[in-house]
Amino acid sequence: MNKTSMISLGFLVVMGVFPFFADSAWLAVGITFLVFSVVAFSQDIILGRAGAFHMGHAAFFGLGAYTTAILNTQYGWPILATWAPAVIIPVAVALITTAPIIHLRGDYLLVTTIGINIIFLQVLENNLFGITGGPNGIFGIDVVTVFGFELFDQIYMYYMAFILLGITLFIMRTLDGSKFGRAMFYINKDDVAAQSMGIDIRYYKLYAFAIGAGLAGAAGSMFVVQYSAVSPEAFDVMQSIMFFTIVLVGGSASLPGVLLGTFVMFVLPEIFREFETARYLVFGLAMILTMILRPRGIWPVKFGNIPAFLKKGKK
Amino acid sequence: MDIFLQQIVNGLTIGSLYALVALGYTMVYGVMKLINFAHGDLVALSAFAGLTIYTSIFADGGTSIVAVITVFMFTAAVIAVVGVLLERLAYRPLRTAPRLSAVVSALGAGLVIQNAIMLIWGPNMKIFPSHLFPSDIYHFGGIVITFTQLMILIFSSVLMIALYLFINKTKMGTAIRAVAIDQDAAKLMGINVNKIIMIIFIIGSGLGAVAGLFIGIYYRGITFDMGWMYGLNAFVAAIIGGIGNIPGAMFGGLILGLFNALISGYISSAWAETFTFMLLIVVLIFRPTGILGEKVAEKV
Amino acid sequence: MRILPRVAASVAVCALLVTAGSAADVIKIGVQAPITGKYANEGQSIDNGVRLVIDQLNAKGGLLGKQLEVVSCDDEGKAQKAAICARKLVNEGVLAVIGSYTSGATEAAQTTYFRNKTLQTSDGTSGSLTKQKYWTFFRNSFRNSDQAAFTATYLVKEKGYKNIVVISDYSGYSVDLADSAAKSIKSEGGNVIYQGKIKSGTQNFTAVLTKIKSMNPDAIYFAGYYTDGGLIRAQQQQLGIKADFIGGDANDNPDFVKLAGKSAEGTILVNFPTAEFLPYDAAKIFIKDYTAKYGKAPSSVWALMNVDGLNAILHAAKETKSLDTKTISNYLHTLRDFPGITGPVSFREDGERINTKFNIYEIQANGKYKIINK
Amino acid sequence: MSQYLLEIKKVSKFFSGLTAIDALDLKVKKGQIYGIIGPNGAGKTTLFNCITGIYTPEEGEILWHGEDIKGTPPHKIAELGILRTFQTIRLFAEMSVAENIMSGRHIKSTQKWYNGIIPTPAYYKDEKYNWEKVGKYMELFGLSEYATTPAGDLSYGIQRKIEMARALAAEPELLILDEPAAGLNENETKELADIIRKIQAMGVTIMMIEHDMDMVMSLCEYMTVINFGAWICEGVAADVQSNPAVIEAYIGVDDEDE
Repeated sequence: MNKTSMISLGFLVVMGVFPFFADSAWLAVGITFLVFSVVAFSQDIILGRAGAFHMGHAAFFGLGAYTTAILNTQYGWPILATWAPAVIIPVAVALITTAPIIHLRGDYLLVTTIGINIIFLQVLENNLFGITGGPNGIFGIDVVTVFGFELFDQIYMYYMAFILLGITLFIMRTLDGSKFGRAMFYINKDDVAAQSMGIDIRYYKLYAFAIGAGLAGAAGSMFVVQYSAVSPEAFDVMQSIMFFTIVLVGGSASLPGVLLGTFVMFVLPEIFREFETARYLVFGLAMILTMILRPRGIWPVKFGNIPAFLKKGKK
Repeated sequence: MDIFLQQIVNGLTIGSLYALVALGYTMVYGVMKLINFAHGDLVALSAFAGLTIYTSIFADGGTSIVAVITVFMFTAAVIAVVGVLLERLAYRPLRTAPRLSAVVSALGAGLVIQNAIMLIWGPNMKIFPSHLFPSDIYHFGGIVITFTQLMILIFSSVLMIALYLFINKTKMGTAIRAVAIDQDAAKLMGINVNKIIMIIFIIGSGLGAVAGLFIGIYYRGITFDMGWMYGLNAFVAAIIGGIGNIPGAMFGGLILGLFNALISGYISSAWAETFTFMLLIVVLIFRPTGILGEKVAEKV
Repeated sequence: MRILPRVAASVAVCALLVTAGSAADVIKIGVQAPITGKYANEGQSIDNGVRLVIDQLNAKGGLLGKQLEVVSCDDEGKAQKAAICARKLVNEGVLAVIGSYTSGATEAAQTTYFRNKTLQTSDGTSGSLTKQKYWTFFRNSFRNSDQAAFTATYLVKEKGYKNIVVISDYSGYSVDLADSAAKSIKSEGGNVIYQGKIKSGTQNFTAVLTKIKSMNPDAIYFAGYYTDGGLIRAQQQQLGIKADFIGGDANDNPDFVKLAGKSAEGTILVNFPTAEFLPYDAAKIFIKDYTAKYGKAPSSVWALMNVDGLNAILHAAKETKSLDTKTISNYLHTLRDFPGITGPVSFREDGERINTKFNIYEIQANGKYKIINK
Repeated sequence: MSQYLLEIKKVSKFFSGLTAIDALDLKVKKGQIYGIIGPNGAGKTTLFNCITGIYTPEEGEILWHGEDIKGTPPHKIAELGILRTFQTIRLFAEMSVAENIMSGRHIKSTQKWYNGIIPTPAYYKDEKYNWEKVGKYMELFGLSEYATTPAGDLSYGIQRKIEMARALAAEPELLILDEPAAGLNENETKELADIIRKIQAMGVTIMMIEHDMDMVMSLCEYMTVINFGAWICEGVAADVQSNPAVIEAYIGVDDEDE
């Protein structure tokens, strides 16, 4: 059992028993935390692992949300049936939209991914094909129904989000222990060396975008059921910036770091509601300070994720 | 035809504002390779600060050339100081850190400025007095141009030409260009890099302040979060022109302003941003470093 | 791994503290309003208004022997934030929610309130708000279609405009009002030569206005909010477009005049009677108390509408001696001519307020309104 | 089928008007240690970059087993069996030594596209097999004790070894070394020469750029001298050393330098 699995397991245990101690308000905070952790991890695959400066992640998150919302309200699909398309469509869109720009370096990629996000928003606001509900979004989304039984209570929502996080952590673990995850790191650390070792940069960056978009889409689908409503501004660039920041403040590619980042950015504000107005001011200051004091994030990643039989000699 | 020319005038006006803001981005990027995400918010701050300076100095609501010049000078000075502080506190400690750390710090600084504006001036829209500039309107054939528009066009052209001359014809300008090309080498040649970066921030913030005031005077309604929109457009303009390149930023700003006006006028204003980013992507596919940007080969 | 038990323990303690804190015996009233953001003016007025009413009621001994508490949630006028607010307020266990200001934010929250049997009253004017016929929802203002019909009659019959341009932004309210207006204008025999949308907050509307200039319209009807309306009016004048400017109800805000500057003169606004024109005693007293407490008058009539909605709900609870939302709702559906600040309050079976009147104002050179309807 | 492993035919590469490589010819036989020498700026590294696909030459052919590979992207070149090291060491500095060497196993891994998400028995087997290979290469280069150490924390000499181990882990047919002895002390250089011979003994063909003439002359069986991107002469060590053109090329440059 490696460190990633250990931290994930510990975290899953804590989150698994959380509902037994929480009232409905705290349960809602818990759901938010679970859903946004999944999005943060998916952003981390692209930004923290593959090293692609991606600042448009809210688009993929929103695409999943809207897929579920549209299929449910316009075409009468049950929520469960929308889960597969809510993953597949963001993956497809991510591949199509990033393929022409994936070769762009650093800041150029960053700006064009902001562009993807903004174009997505305009599509929603302009009600393209008349199915997105324009700026108001879509209301009255069903709850999940299993065998005719409506899972309306929040506790079901919580455990569905919990299972999604479990799946996400499992995927991250698999990825970290595969040539795919390693290839992303190699590209991130030195792309010239990586390609000289036979790594197809384009393929693995797109691979990262595909997994990231798929997971974000799944989280979006959860998000929309939780609030039974969805509208464009939940997926604006500010949201993408938040996801981007979570990863870097917490620590790129660091599991506990990303969880910590999510907690600081999404859960603390829920708890300290009195600071509502000054909240972003405090955030901004915290972002600057964190970067100055810990440029690699609060809990930076430690490499050396190798099988035990290779570890010998000094540290 | 008149309608087309009118759209060109509209586009050039907003384009010059973009260009002024874009210069701030491009100068900082050229020297520090950092997207100064807080720059747009500085522009917003300047509009608010300018309004407060105006109302506190000229409480009677009178207007004169003296009043306008005073407001511009004062505001530009204040914003330049804020810009320098920004660099000192949020960017300088990160000059050797990973690049993304500085990006996050810049995003954080933007949030701080934006929300400081909200806390100081409140979340509601603030409104510039309408009499700051004369409300004269000039007719050229079928084209209409207001005094404010004319001032924006003239003033920003003068500033841009002055900046161009400063960068290319003075010793200080040469030093700036040297630092942009190679900081270490410039240091070895005895150039004080910190001082150059400070000057960059003074000029960039000052130009942003002028743009912010013009936005306030021209559109009158200012909101604490408006900086983001101008910032993003200006930044895209800088990239289209070739980031790090001063004529590129001017050119990019004007191109983007015109492009926006024509798209809004002839296709749909609802899709303006979509077209903006499509333009950006197309430019980057064919010219990966922007229209006037130089090709950079990486040493392997 | 040693930190885990500690984390679990602290989570548990936090949870217990929170549960303990929320058990007190008070009636909670929710406010869902844009307290920050573009419509902060209006949102704060609604929040202030509700708090004033509740404070006054608490001073008189509360409702059914219990004290009341106001829980506010800022939806920033955004639908998604509204949905989150709805969840929060429901979790707080509120009896009723006042708000929100915009139709979009109201509609986004509606379903959640309905599913959780929480009453809601809003000044939103979109037709779609009462389409679902949720028994929990009460509109305290009027429908867009009513205003649109009134406006169309004025434009076509009274002023005799031939060619009319209709502009809206992308919000639900605005699109609904613009569509209704265009329909009514056509049915009155008028001619809508162009119906366009602007992006709210863009500031620069010259592109679309230049396009309109080439069409030579008699009148421009703007169905959006004052923050854009004032600028459109100003830029229309700058471009030398001669047409008259008629603004829908959401343009009725003091900032409209400030934004438009000198161009404001001659602008025509259609709205429900604004606060200072309300002839009722209840209105005068309320505005006096409000001004005394907050140092300024409510920013518009919308806050007053919402206060009327709140008062109707409180009245119903008192009359029925019940805190059961279904009972209160049944009572409200048959409520007739409850004396409100904005006039008599009566609700239809679908939660629609009935019998509202409109005024037409022309803005004078000094920025003051002049009623010009008959 | 060509009798040569790698053939460079009339290859030219220009950078905005400047000629970096000028109609260069050279032929590498299987099993050789082949040296490329020439003064600084002669275009040696550019040649390597052309072979490994980082640059595409404007003219000429690069034949690998008789087939033109000009314009093939770098990662495909690696798959063909041509691996390289860099003049300025390019390791994944923050990652452990073992992970660095594992990157060499990338092209040998048999994992399917879905194995990044879903583990299968074949995936676990493949992982285990490749890590064991990494273990072997670490042993071969005496790096086992640094398995978990970040590569960037180690000394220059060790980093050179890691870079070679990484390239060798990909089981190349042709190993291209760009100044492998640069920055090494005398002992380390000697050790390096031994390693290179060991690699040759494993059946790997080697091409190297090197300024350490003793090392080149003792190791390389055949060599080509280039200057200003153009062919000067070629042959075995003794021939090259006595060639007047070579001496002139080096002395000419010395003048400019000093």
